[in-house]
Amino acid sequence: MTKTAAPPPDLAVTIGGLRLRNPVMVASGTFGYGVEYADVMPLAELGAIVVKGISLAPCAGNATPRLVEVPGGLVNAIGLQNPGVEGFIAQYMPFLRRRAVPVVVNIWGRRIEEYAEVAARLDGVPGVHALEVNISCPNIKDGGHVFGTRLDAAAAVVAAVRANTRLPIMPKLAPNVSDIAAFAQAVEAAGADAVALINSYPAMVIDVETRRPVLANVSGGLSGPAIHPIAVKLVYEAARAVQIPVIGIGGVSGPREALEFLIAGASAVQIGSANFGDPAVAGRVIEGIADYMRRHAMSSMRDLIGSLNVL
Amino acid sequence: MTKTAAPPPDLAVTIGGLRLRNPVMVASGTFGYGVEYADVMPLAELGAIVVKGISLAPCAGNATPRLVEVPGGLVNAIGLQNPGVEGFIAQYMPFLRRRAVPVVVNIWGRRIEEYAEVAARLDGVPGVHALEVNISCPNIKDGGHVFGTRLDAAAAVVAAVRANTRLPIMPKLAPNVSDIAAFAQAVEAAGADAVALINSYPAMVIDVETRRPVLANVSGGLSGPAIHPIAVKLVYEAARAVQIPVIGIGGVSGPREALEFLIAGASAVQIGSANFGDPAVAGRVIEGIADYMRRHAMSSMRDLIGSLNVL
Amino acid sequence: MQLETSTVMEHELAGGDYRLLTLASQRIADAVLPGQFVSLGLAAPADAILRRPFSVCDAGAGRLTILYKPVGRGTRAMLALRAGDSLSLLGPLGHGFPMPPSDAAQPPLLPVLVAGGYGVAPLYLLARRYPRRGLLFVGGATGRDILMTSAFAALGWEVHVATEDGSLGEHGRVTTPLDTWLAACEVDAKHDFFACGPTGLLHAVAQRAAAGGQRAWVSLDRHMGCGVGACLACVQRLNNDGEKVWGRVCKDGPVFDAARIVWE
Amino acid sequence: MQLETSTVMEHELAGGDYRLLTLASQRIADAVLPGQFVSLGLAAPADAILRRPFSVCDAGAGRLTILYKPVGRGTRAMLALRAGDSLSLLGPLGHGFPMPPSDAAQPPLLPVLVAGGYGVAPLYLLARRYPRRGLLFVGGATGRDILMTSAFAALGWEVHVATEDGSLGEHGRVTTPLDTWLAACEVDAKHDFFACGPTGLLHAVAQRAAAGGQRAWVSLDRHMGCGVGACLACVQRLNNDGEKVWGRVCKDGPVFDAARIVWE
Ligand SMILES: Cc1cc2nc3c(=O)[nH]c(=O)nc-3n(C[C@H](O)[C@H](O)[C@H](O)COP(=O)(O)OP(=O)(O)OC[C@H]3O[C@@H](n4cnc5c(N)ncnc54)[C@H](O)[C@@H]3O)c2cc1C
Ligand SMILES: Cc1cc2nc3c(=O)[nH]c(=O)nc-3n(C[C@H](O)[C@H](O)[C@H](O)COP(=O)(O)OP(=O)(O)OC[C@H]3O[C@@H](n4cnc5c(N)ncnc54)[C@H](O)[C@@H]3O)c2cc1C
Ligand SMILES: Cc1cc2nc3c(=O)[nH]c(=O)nc-3n(C[C@H](O)[C@H](O)[C@H](O)COP(=O)(O)O)c2cc1C
Ligand SMILES: Cc1cc2nc3c(=O)[nH]c(=O)nc-3n(C[C@H](O)[C@H](O)[C@H](O)COP(=O)(O)O)c2cc1C
Ligand code: FES
Ligand code: FES
Repeated sequence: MTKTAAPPPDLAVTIGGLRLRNPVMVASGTFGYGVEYADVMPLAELGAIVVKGISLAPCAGNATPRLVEVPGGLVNAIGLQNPGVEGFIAQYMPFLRRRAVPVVVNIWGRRIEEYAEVAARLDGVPGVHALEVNISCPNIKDGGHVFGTRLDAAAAVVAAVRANTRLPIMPKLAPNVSDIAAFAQAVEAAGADAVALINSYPAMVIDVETRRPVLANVSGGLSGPAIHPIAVKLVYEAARAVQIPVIGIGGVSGPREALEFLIAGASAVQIGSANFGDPAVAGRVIEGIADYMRRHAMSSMRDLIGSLNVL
Repeated sequence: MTKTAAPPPDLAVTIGGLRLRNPVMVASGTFGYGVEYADVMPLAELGAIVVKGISLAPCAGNATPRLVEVPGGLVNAIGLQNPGVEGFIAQYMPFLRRRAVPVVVNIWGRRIEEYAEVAARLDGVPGVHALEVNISCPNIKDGGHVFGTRLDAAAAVVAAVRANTRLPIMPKLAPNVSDIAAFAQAVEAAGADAVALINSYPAMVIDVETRRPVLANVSGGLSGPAIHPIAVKLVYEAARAVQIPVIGIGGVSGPREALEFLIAGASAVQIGSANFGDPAVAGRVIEGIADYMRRHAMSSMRDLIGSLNVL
Repeated sequence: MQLETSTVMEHELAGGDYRLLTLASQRIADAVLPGQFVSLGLAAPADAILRRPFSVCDAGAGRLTILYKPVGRGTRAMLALRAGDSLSLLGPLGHGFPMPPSDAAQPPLLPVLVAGGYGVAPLYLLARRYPRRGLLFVGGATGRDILMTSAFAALGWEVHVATEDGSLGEHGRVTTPLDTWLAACEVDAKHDFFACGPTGLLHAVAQRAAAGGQRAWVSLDRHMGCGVGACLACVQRLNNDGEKVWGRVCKDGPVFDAARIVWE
Repeated sequence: MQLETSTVMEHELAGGDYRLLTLASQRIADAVLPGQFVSLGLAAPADAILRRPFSVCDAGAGRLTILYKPVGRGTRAMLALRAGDSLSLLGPLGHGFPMPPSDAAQPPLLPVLVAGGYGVAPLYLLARRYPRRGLLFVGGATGRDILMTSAFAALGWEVHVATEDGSLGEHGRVTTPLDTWLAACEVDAKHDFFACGPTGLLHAVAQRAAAGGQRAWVSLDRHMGCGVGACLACVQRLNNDGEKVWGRVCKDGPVFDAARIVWE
């Protein structure tokens, strides 16, 4: 099927001024800090790596159990365990800087000032290429998620981060809202360079024999193939509502789901839970997108992004 | 495991004054008008049947394709095709009246007055036991869904229906809201006798080869096991927020998922998509709940409903 | 309509990629009529929600056979079925081909069957039960898509084959030998068409029937949800005395009078 | 850590419900150390997201064996694996038991292994490679849960069995024969404990080690997400010089110095 004569398709995309060699990133919380999977998924092949959510102070996260498998997905309540921004820079940036991979740092806070401060500390740190602003974690009691479900709060967090960094910033939106377009527009207006969606979906699993929640945190976030058709709809709506690039997340486990996001209007995608099942999935997705472009005689991502034909 | 000496558990529940022999209903749109499945799932064994959504005038529904299977679920955009309230009464009520099964009529409209008028026409129709008020269908362009994602509109629909019927009414809530408790409380205050949730979740599937939406309606609603952990969380939150009974819907495909809803606080459950895979699933679920109650020495549904132990 | 737990009795290659799957059935096998279908509840893949519909190709004496082609997740998973495996069987479903009463005063018209690919499946049961022998026109992309022709011949039916690549029978679509035969028919010859296959084939048969003033019965293939008329996923536009209405392919069909179908 | 596509070589009953699954492995089999584990990527069930972790029971010469018990969806689906089937293998994962250098001046202390159920798996690889023979105490609910004892005996290890129903060996928990043996030891006898099994067993070994001033290495079993240290699902509270910290069972373990574990 491959037209051998045609030049190889160019998979590069630019997100908020940051050039990625391809549109496939690994999602926050599912790929650690890169070092954990580097043996089997060469980091330099990734579009970017988004590291686990970082807060100002170290955070111990939730009690265990923290993760449970459900049909077609996972429900997790890790609780954003992390070594804090200084710990992160000291422990992981030396390794990441030596890899030819753009590093996107996912940041979160319990108060707006915390987001602002984490952003400030990361600004100018060599090797940090962009900030993903997590306003949508379903697993911390205070803060986090509430920012993602209130328009004013979402905009305020983004504005505060914007004021404290020159790095490209991409807020990560909560899926459990009625009007995703409004949230995408609000963060665009507040200075976001791109918008990423979706985070895992608030969910709960009960052990019927013990009549207790399976997760120590009672509820958690659903991720994986189960949420993919929901994410496609939200990405489609967000992409129509804003000018800035949209990053599609949710249930990508092969080239097909990534292509759905791109065709729906995403400029890039992230792979989360699927890394656990196949640590080399990102490579497969990148290769699959290239194959698809060759088969469909597409030379650049412009031919693919937003190419949905409605009618 | 069964304690043979103990009397059989009593599965009866009362929903808004309506006594059901067990808490297992079949969900609107997935069991037709009962006649289609009656050969293989004796209607008299069901807690209740909820018929396909009925509007004032006949409705042709959407173009095809209307349904697509995704991993762990279905995305449908039937578009509420139905023969209208008078057609329904004439064509299907004679059959249903002869069956010893409570009939819940799912109603919808494009304007509040339509809901009110359908409710009025059904009030007093022999054999109609309750109305489920669909304010959450993701598949009609105007009306429907918007009522389910705006607090004031949701309350207004319920109040209008309340004013036009003596039947128990149960609004069916949309899942894609940030604060389900507020919606449950709003419809309770507006006169609802119970609250049912969730409807299918707005979703989209793209055929990457043609770069077209698979469904003629572009988007549809995701149902099935994929949405179950989301539904459990929402049911848990709604049940804590209101005094009226809650009916849990979403991804029930066996006794375990039904038990999760009941333990989370639902007084009854509905089975939707799973009927397609196993037309006798409702019988299996009823039997499974009874078995569970025997194993756990529970004599009535009071022992089970809301029995979640959150430390 | 019955729901049975059924056991695989035989599973064999039928030519090309197609397989013949024979199931033990206590009641459905005896009840099924030509053109009706069954739906299989498969255990794998675990994340499949829907049953899969298949025309009944042969049935009787507690056995029921389907002819299938592996095309997707469900049918590919079926390849692993072995004798003794059990699966859930729902049927008979839908309305099949109209069968003339065998004791009618008038002999039935000459039956002309037109099939593409696995479209031979329901037509084989029809041929087995039809009170009069007739002709089968069968087409496919290649010779690998031409199935069961010797079984029809063994019943005494006249078989005409066409393939698009010319690897078997006439070169071309099934309409090539059909049109040749129609041209040779007497002008006022009466016959009944029965067709099953891709929409293009059904439409072509409907056009020829309409042109010749004959009746044609076509079996539609639509993606289904419930298979029993409950979900309204499988609908097809029909003419109802001038008015356009939806017909449920699973319940009101899958066989329809071709004259009623709104071809789009 | 490597990711391989591996082929099933043998799959056999190991006693009780347990199975021994031997896989062809180009690189992981040669790299794995006692107490490390691998994770299997299974094709079925189709809706399973996670890989499944298993201790390596034996390894070498391009072959790697795991001992498993079918307990849930994944392990039950594994029962269908046949020689020639392929699956994805990730490993070696985690940190195993500390092994004394075979050329050390000092001979290692007497190794005392304590196992429950499939806990014998990593201990067998340890026994095969340990520079000194020792004892195995193995317990289970019934005789059906006592596995591989003759394999340990064949290596020259002394095996003590206990079952809770008394159907094999001593009646009681594995601590019954262990305590008898400990009581008979000289007061200042030194040995090293290596344990794998249910948490209660590990805790009991840890208590005895602490009481006797011995070291104990225990292998924890936690539900895992990634298995490589990336997701933080599998964490265990550890003492870190008085401070409590999380250890990742998959990456920092699964084998830990028992003295570091915060038993809850
Ligand atoms: C009445 C009837 C009789 C039939 N008889 C036979 C028979 O005798 N023999 C036989 O081999 N087959 C028969 N079929 C077809 C058979 O049911 C399908 O081939 C089978 O269901 C495919 O299942 P799958 O899981 O293998 O494919 P799937 O993976 O489900 O799908 C196969 C293809 O269809 C597409 N698809 C799936 N759902 C939709 C949708 N809603 N809209 C559009 N495209 C969709 C997929 O993208 C894919 O390309 C019959 C169908 C009907 C309705
Ligand atoms: C390091 C390590 C080594 C192991 N070595 C072996 C070995 O050598 N042999 C062996 O047989 N097994 C071993 N196991 C255990 C093995 O991994 C499990 O038995 C297997 O993963 C079960 O998979 P399943 O799909 O069959 O069960 P599942 O269906 O996934 O689950 C089995 C049971 O665990 C429960 N469960 C699932 N997820 C969670 C969760 N997050 N929290 C709480 N409960 C949960 C389920 O409800 C169910 O009761 C090891 C585990 C680890 C971590
Ligand atoms: C175990 C786990 C941990 C996660 N941690 C974070 C996190 O720290 N910050 C964040 O923004 N998202 C986090 N996520 C969400 C993912 O980045 C992603 O948005 C979500 O899993 C949906 O993608 P998927 O379906 O591909 O997994 C986490 C997800 C999982 C499964
Ligand atoms: C094909 C189909 C048609 C449906 N039609 C209706 C409807 O007419 N009215 C309604 O309120 N819900 C309708 N629903 C939603 C279901 O009643 C139910 O809320 C949803 O499917 C979630 O339950 P499930 O996961 O068990 O399927 C429909 C669902 C499906 C799959
Ligand atoms: S498939 Fe459900 S009505 Fe035809
Ligand atoms: S399982 Fe992911 S960190 Fe251990």
